Amino acid sequence: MTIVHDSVPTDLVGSVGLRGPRRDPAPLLPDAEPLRVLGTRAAVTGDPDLALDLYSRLVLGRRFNRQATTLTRQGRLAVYPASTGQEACQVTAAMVLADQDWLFPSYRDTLAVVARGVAPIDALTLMRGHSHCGYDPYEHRIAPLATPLATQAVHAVGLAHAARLRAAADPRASAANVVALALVGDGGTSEGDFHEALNFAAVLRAPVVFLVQNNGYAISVPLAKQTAAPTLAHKAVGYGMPGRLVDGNDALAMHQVLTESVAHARAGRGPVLVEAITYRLEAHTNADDATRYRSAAEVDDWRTRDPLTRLEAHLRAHGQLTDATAERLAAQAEELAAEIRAQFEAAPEPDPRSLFAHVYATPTSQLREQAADLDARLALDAEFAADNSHNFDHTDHADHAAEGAGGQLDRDHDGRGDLR
Amino acid sequence: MTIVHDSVPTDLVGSVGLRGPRRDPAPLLPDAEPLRVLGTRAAVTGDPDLALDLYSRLVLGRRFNRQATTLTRQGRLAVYPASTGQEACQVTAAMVLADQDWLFPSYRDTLAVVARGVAPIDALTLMRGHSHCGYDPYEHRIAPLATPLATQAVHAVGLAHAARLRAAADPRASAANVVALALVGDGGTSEGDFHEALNFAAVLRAPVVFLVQNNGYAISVPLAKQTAAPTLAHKAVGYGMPGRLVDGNDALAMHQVLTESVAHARAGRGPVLVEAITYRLEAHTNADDATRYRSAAEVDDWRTRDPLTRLEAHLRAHGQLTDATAERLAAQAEELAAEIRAQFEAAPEPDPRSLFAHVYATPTSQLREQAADLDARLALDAEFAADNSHNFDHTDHADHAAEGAGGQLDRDHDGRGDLR
Amino acid sequence: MSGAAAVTSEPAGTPAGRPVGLPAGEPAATSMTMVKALNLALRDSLRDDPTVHILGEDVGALGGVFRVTDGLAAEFGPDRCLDTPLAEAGILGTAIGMAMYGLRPVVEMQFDAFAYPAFEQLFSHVAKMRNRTGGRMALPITIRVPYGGGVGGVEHHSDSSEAYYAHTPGLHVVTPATVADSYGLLRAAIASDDPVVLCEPKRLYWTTGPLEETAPIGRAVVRRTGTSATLLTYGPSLPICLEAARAAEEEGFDLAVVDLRSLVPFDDETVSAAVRATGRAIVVHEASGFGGIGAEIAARVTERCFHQLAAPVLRVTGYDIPYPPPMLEKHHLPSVDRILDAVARLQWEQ
Amino acid sequence: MSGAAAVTSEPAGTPAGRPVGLPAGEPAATSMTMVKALNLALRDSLRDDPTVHILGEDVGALGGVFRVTDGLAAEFGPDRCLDTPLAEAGILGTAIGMAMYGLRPVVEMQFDAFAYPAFEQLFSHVAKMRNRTGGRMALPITIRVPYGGGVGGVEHHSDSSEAYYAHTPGLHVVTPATVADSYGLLRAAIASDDPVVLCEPKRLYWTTGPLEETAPIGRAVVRRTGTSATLLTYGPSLPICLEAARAAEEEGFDLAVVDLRSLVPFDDETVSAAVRATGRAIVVHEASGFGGIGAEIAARVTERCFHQLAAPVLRVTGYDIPYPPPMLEKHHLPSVDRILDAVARLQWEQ
Ligand SMILES: Cc1ncc(C[n+]2csc(CCOP(=O)(O)OP(=O)(O)O)c2C)c(N)n1
Ligand SMILES: Cc1ncc(C[n+]2csc(CCOP(=O)(O)OP(=O)(O)O)c2C)c(N)n1
Ligand SMILES: [Mg+2]
Ligand SMILES: [Mg+2]
Repeated sequence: MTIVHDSVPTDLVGSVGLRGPRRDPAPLLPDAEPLRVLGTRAAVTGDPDLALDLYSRLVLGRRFNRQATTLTRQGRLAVYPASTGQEACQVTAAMVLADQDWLFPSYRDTLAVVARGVAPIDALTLMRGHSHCGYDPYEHRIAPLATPLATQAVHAVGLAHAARLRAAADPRASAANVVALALVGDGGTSEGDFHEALNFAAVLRAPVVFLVQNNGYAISVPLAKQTAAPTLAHKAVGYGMPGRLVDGNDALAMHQVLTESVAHARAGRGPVLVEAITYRLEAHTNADDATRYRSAAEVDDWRTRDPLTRLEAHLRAHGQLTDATAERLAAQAEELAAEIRAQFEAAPEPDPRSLFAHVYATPTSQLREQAADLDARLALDAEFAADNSHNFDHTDHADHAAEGAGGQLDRDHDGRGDLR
Repeated sequence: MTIVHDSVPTDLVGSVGLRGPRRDPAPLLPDAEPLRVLGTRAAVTGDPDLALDLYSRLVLGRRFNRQATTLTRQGRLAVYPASTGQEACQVTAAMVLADQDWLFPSYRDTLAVVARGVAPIDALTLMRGHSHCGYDPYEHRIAPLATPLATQAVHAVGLAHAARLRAAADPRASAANVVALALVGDGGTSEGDFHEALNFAAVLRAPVVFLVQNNGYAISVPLAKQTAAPTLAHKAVGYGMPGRLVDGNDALAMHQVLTESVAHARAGRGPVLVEAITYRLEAHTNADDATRYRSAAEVDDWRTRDPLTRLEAHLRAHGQLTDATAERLAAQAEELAAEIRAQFEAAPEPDPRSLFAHVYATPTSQLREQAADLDARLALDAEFAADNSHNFDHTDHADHAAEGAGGQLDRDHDGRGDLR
Repeated sequence: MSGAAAVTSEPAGTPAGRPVGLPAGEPAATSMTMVKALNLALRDSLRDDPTVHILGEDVGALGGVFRVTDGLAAEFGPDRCLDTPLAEAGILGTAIGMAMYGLRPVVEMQFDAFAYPAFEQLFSHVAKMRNRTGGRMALPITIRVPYGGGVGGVEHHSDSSEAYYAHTPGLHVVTPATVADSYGLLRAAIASDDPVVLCEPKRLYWTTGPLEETAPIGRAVVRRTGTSATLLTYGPSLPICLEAARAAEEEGFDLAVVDLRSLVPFDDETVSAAVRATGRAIVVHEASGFGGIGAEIAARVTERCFHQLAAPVLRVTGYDIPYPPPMLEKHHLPSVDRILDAVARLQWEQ
Repeated sequence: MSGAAAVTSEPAGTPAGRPVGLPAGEPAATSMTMVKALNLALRDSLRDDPTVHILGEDVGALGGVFRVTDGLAAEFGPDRCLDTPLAEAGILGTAIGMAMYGLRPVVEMQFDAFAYPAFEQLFSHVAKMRNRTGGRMALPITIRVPYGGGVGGVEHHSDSSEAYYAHTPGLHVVTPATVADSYGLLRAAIASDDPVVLCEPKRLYWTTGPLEETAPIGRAVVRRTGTSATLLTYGPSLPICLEAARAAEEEGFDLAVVDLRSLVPFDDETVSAAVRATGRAIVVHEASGFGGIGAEIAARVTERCFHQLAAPVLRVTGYDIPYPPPMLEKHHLPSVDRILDAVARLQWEQ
């Protein structure tokens, strides 16, 4: 069995020629309105356990965002792009994936990474400035957080394609039916890589779900300057995949659409593009000053659509959330926050010798020379530090270069470059 | 008056939020069938002069393609990517533009360049291997033929945007209402630059017409491996611009759709994406062996839809083409071919000293040193050639490097790299 | 000839003679940050030349992530300072089209590593257009690239990419190390009829200094004379080299320091003279050493000054590794100690 | 640990001991073109290792525009040799994802200049992934880039882009100059657990030679010994250097010629020894000289061999201009005459 032959959609109604569309575009177009479950009958008839489960994850997620933001103020994180307000997207993205599936997060998606099981300290290693990726991608089946926008969407296609190839080569392999979920922002959809990813996925019929968290802004740039499309979900038709539009602040709707999309991909029916309409309630990162580009009124308006309060209101209205449960959840959230703080206390410094260890499988002779140079320098520094341990007044040339770096973290943050 | 404020489409029905699509997608979607005029009532009731004019241009265009292909066989062109079979696209692309408009051709569009008034020898300078762009872009308002695929589509957006900016700054300027027409192939639509060009154009509401000549192949790769979209024109909706589908081998239909699209752009209503369904009857270039990837039967099938024979049949059927006219056109075509051959006979060799003249406005000191080095070498060569003019047997080291190059042009062409 | 062509071939508006960028009355030597100086250079260019247009990500209301375009959209309107969609090839490609029509676009790449998506447009068009068209079509585009490390940026925010630019014929590549030069070089870049990549050392963005004159593209400047050996450096490493020179005094070495400013065109005259004067030289830069611009400098200095050299030209550069995470970057960056070590290795005991 | 991870960390299939790529019975020294040798290397790799997958533009039915993948889709099926959509970042990004899942993708970039759209994926991910993940995620990707001129290619078809790759830590960069090495280096690249950029000299595609062994990544080879001076070169310029060495004999010079083969890792040992043996050296390559790899070679050779050098290391390279049109390329390319001129400038009359 070959995958590539398989990739020509069975619903093609003709080949290139003068016969018009090769497939009917209608089923690919998103609904006119974003899917909502909260406030509809479906919310009432749906599984109450799921709703409560989602709510508890939102509570933890919110607390995670708050703790991380606090850590930036303490200078313990170099930077943190909070997903506050987008927790419904983050936690459902992690929930709907099976164990063998892969998540391709972007730099704002630390919470999704934690929700899939990575220890907070490891998920935040990048933001700490400690090392580039603090977790083992293979242990959790999560690619490193991607900073260059939309690049990870292409990787998701390649991985999903490879999984199909390997499953085809050995149908009994446990790797069968892997789905990749790629997270992209509304701004990221403008990058060429986004386009190439969607096109490759559709042509290869790769099992990928592209979830665009449309939070209305790319740093300061509002959606209206990013695209003139009816919706971002409408882009799907241009690739021949279905586009779905969903209320990203409705955890029940998010869960439903992502579950359906993952099932679609897993069934071999090709990729799906999901646009979740949401809002980032905090600034772009702690280094950003959001008042420069949006009004307090706009933010306040979106606070009324906070995914937590909406789900909480629903649960309370239907007697599915008692004060006791709410208190228990709040306590769990505090535990999580305390655990994060403890992990930060205990976290070791990075070892400078690691700089040369993983450039190649085996260091080149040039790197060995350079590593030796650094080793010698470190040894000298250690000696010097020992000699001077009682004297804090000395001029340590070797530390000079670090001053700039360390210095930055303490300064006023507006205009520090939003280092994400 | 500012352009950028102006760029938010007036038909937006809301801003980002939970209010669903910001504009109605329906008018952006292409028709289900490619527009055809030939064989419909419109062809009969249309302007017979236009039809005959189009036909005469097709005849000249076809002869141009044939002559250029012959020049490759004689080694007088390094390479030629023929547009044989696509002449209806090529000549209408040039025809529908006003004097102030700009054409952004891709490497297969030499014919469109000639149709807009560039002397054949200048349009073919690139393919001769003489110099990179043989015409003055400002004289003809034609960008250099672009080889890196889809890159020129972005330039078209920038130029059209700049023209609007300058017209806004000085409304009486003659530069007002410039339209840019960018030519892209079906393969080129997969590049990230295509995506970015369409998005920028739509967001800036730039007056650009993107014409995709879908000839079914990107070198050897058929459309079905290039995209899974219903049609390429469906991509338009994802950018918020109208998509149009047209029979690219129907010159009347091409003329109509491009005229309408240019008018749309010129009126300030933003960009348009046009997909013309056509076929390249020859190999990708003279260096290509098309039998490796498509059948003779397929090519023969498309010969029955040749844009020339279709328009000729229509004209003959309605008594609009007499034998006398046909003979006159054939004679004109032979004149064109003879003129091209004469231009090639008379064309001078390039001057090696030009290599350093146009790297910067003023050569750097480094380039002046290098130019002096080459000058000295050329002087020595000239001396040496004079001394040895009676002796063809000498070993001229300086010419060694050229052997490889010259040699390539004479060899069997299959697999020579399709140097486009 | 169209109107556009005429504009392109007109001499570019060069900065006028008045005290640059300062409100009337302010003393000419007012000290300001590099960010502010760059901002003033943009403002003065927008004011002096109506064909100047800024475009990039977040350059409008936000004023850029480093605030270099602060206030410009408000003052000159969104047409002159345009927030684009998030796509670097789109930004640079659009700038190319604008330049074709006679404008002078100034493009901001948000960070070094985010310029990479624009490399095809840069290498295949920006660098080559004048040459491709036999001199008929110039692209007077300025590409501003905040570069280098030392600011605690996470991965992809601290690359030193100048060698890629400098190896590409058709581009000018300049990099200021002082506030004065940041103003001067940016104005000169915008006024140039050639495309110029302005590599802005982000670790020096918040250094302060006086604003004086324009800086010519193509001229290095001797920042410190000396007799023992010559440090050749640029951009973010200049302050380190000056500090190393001061520290070396204690050890009895008198180091000259040359600030290259312009990588392309390269100022062979100034550099060779400075190296000949001491007979020893060290190139210092942040970028990885292998295939870095320091190699070019060492090679060409050696070609030109071979018999005046008492020791090989040494290099103190970033290691040949991906840029490290913030907590480790101090080990990677050239430091005073590493420079002093190199000085010690300059074969004094021959 | 997932299955994918296990596969990634398994030792790569190294070429087996049998006569490489030849049908049983054929003599081992059969002469063939470089295109054919590369084709055989791919075929043998596909056959020996089920995780090897080829992807690129036109690599399927057409067999690539240079026919390097001829017959592979037919023999191994479209899954193993995939015609992709026309988008280089998409191709390389997809290969990254495939490598993450334990495959060994071999990517064909159709021409040098058409690799530029993939530079963000290359610089920010391919080169860095192992480092970013603390060694946990390797990307054993081979990137084949036909490069250089001399084949009459129109603009954008003759760039020499090796310096961009070589300056990017995390990539290996190799380039064969002989048919034997083309087979050996491609097999070694595919077997490597690191990403390897294989720069294939297109002007040598149709040269013929015997097919022998595998070539190790990281080792230069002395192609000709000599006593007067050492030519350091690689890829497309090796035949010119060998011819120059023969021509120099007439003028009384005995030139050594070193074929670097591997730009990264660089074989300092072989190169320094060869230069010390003669005391004079010239680097020859097609790429523009400024910031080219020749600068690195000149700089590091000088650092290591300073006191054995009787003259500065000279460079014979392409000029600092965009690659010329076919009718003029002979003037740009290093030629025997230009090399002999450089030899004459090696200060013989000290
Ligand atoms: C290729 C690239 N260009 C620019 C940046 C700088 N940058 C980081 S985040 C960001 C905005 C992203 O917006 P969006 O995709 O909407 O995601 P959000 O921040 O809203 O989650 C920008 C421009 C980058 N990381 N990568
Ligand atoms: C960026 C880039 N990648 C690859 C190529 C090599 N190439 C030249 S033409 C071609 C196929 C183009 O197909 P299409 O866009 O359909 O145009 P057509 O040849 O059919 O006119 C390819 C792959 C190129 N010129 N530019
Ligand atoms: Mg966003
Ligand atoms: Mg095509």
